[in-house]
Amino acid sequence: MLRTQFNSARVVEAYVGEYASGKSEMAINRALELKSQGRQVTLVDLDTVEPFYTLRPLKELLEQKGLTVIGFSRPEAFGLGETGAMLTPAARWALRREGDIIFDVGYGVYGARTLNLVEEADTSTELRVIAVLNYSRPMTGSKARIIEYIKELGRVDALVANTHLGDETTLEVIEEGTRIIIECAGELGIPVDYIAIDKKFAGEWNLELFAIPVKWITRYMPAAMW
Amino acid sequence: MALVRIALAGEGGQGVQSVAEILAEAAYNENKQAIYIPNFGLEQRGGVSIAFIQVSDSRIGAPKFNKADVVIAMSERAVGRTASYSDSNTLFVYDDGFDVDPADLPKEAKQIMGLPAINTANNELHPRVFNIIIMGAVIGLTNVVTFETAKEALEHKLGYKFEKNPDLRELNFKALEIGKQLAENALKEGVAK
Amino acid sequence: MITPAIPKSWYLPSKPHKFCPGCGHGIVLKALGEVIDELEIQDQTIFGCDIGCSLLSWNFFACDSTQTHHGRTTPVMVGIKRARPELITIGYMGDGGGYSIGSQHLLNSAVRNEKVTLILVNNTNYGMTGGQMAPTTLPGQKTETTPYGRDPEKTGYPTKGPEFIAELTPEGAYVARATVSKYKQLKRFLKNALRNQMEGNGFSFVEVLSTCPTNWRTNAQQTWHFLEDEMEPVFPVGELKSPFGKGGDK
Amino acid sequence: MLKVVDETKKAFLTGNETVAWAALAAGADIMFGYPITPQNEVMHYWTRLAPRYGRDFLQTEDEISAGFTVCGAVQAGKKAFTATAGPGNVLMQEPFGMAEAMRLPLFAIIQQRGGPSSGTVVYSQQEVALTTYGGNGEGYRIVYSTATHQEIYDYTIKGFNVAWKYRFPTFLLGDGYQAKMREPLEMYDPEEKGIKLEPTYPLVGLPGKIGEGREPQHLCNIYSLEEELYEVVMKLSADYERIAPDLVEWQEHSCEDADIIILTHGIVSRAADDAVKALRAQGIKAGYFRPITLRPYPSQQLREAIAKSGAKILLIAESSYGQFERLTKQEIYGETIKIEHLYMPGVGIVDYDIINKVKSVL
Repeated sequence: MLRTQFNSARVVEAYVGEYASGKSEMAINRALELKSQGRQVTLVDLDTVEPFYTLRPLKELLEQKGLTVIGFSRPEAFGLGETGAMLTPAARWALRREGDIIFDVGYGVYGARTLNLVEEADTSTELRVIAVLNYSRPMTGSKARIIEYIKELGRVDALVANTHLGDETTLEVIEEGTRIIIECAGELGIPVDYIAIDKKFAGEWNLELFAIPVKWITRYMPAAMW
Repeated sequence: MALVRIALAGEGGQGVQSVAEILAEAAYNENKQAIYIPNFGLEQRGGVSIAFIQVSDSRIGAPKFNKADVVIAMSERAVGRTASYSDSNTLFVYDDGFDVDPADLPKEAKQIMGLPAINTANNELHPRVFNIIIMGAVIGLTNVVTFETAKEALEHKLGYKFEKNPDLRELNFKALEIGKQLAENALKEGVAK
Repeated sequence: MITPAIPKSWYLPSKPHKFCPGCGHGIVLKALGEVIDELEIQDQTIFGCDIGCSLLSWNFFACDSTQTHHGRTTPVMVGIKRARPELITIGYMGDGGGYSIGSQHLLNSAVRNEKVTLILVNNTNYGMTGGQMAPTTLPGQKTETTPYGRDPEKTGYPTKGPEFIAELTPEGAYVARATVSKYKQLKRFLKNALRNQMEGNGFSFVEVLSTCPTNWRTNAQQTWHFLEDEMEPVFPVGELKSPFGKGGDK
Repeated sequence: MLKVVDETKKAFLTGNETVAWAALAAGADIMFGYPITPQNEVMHYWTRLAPRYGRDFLQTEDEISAGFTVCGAVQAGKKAFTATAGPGNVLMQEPFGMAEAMRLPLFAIIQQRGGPSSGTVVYSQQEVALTTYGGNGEGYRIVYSTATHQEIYDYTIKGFNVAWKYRFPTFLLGDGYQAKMREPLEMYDPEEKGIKLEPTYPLVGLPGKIGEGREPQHLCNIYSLEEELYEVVMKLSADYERIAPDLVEWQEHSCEDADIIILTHGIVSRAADDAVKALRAQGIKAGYFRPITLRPYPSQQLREAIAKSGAKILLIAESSYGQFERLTKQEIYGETIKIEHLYMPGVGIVDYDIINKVKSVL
């Protein structure tokens, strides 16, 4: 897996992964993190398979926080009852925009190939494709399944360990999942960028456990039910 | 006239339903209330076909009934099939040419009659008018319509055939008459027995 | 800035439309709009659309329109035509709505030579619901319900609609297959189809090969490759049956 | 055979996906389906996982076909199922009716969406009447209304068992929210939990040579005479009424001293549960009653809850316009308790909707 060379100053990341693995949550938190550093950030919704939980219902909220959001807002997602048209034209040319670009890529059998919908994604030297993994998701609920899943996904530059059980998440659950994901990353030769943990665990989590940085996540998606 | 309930049963193709229809129409022509409903099971194709006819001066409650005033079984299979419609005041008629297992006959009946309808049709008239003989028998047993109205209804129904072949009219009316006679005689003999 | 000529029969309040970028529906509906203008039938046209991406066209035209249940656009338009023969009825549907759930209606309307015009947009998948297999999905093509590629041994080969409709229909029917990559031909076929209805000759059916990058997961170049090099060999383009004769378009 | 769930484990799933995993764990052999929102991911996950466990799938030309192919497969002795919603549920009433008449162990998952007609693809409880008594029969059906993903998992496994044991079409009635929501649940292998999987057997294509030890099987669902059908229907009814008491399931709490009983089913019962707790905290004596089986309905149990509580009001809350209320009224005919209702057709109901309604009627 050739690591693309990162020479540009800006951050261009696409979050891919299994259905309900936390792609949107990671994309939003990452975009807001960059924004808090005073950077210009565009968040792009590329969720195309029957999006019910998408960042669209949060579009206004996120725009108030200073992000540019490419994606239909809920009323705009016209569809006469269907969950709405999928893709905004602007999403295709997102790479032509200034500043950091964060893609929230939907799931589906094509995995990361959804990025084909973005012009020049295949030739971009800036783009890093990050696969989000939640060990509590059955499809990625064992070492074998994780490795098989990542290989099927297509191009992946890095992993994010995002193990959780929603409201029933415990430190043990996070720890076990993170250990397995790190082992898989080793075998796959793909780096783990960070471990994503709900900020409510900030005081309790033992930062020494793993040599990988932790990012404290604020959960926005529960409010995003279509 | 009180309600008269008639059940005609026979093989598909014996003309059971057409007889019922003509009788109902005749009753209607006499300004009586008349209901005719076929038992259209899957048996239109050669099974036992039953026609339920009811005639009365006042409105008739339901299109079907469990017990009949007159049952006429026009085939051997129809005997067993319609026995259940007979009770203590039912005239149960079948053709004396059938060899009927006594167990198939109704347990209860006012009178069970064997009429030589098939024999009469085949020998004296024509096999095709067997069902018209039966129609005559119904009139003989119930006087549900007058003989004249029955002839008019027959004319109305089969007139176009009679035009083409006038002696058909004569044959049918004769069959009607004989049927009526056979029934009236059987009725009298039965009472005498 | 040159604004492209927008067909008079287009309903402006519903523009810009919501079809995905790169979707073929926009091209088909542009051609149809121009044909409706040229034939001057806007006021008598009743436009029916199905459930699926076609439903995004329910208020596309400044014509009376009706959105039907999935697969049931054909019988609704036949009902309208039988009740009011003077109206021009157009049924607009996808490959799922037309060849799958609506196939019995399509076949029987064809056999009866119903004087309706049906336009079926073939993008080889169920677009609106997230890209499931459709009757026209190509062998080996991945979809949400053929995650390992369509296996003809299990689900058959792509449905060749115009071919079997041409067999079923009597003389007087018009049957053709167009593609969004050949705009002039597409417009000609749509015009012939509607003329066929206007002249009361009989049934008219046009399948249009169309693009769906969102569910094919293709960029612009890959999209045209799939349409022209993968789809057209399987779905030959042309007029299969026409009362107007070969060069018949006036 | 490769085990589907090798160890009992907590997992984080969406509702549709839970159905696919539970069906695999229950040993389902084949799924027939057709795309319709909001149940599509049942097919997406089943088609991804089925090959791995030697199971099968066919996307049929429409829902009518999906229903009848399931009828065929179960007649041949295989565990078959389908999943649908809204208009698809309407189309499937014909095959569901055949399953009722011929005692076929058909199992179907219904993710309710807004109705009537195409309605919305999102959510409702507007398929209660259709799923319990749809078709041209007498409602010989078993219908479980689930509220949580754990229940989706448990009742999918139970649904197959009940269908094959009692031989009536069985339904898991969910909705678009449950279909798409994500929440944790415990996945398990039924046998690990001591749940025996009901054996299956064919009605046609029986082993052995016809005429030598076995007769040809002739199945039918049409009769020549009214009297024949009368006998069949009376027997079906007797069989159904005999097993109903074993099948009835419900939940209730805080009814003993309740002034008002809140009656809900499915996902709305979660909001009702919260509402009762909140009301109790404010000193309002509210009770909670939730049928899990909508067919057969826990009528005796509801009558007892009403009697022992002495409640003055029964508040029915549903995301439809009276379907659940009508179903309830026919089951508790004769009760004199005042009935109030909160109709929110096609829209989610949350705890304060119920709390406000309770306060407005008390």
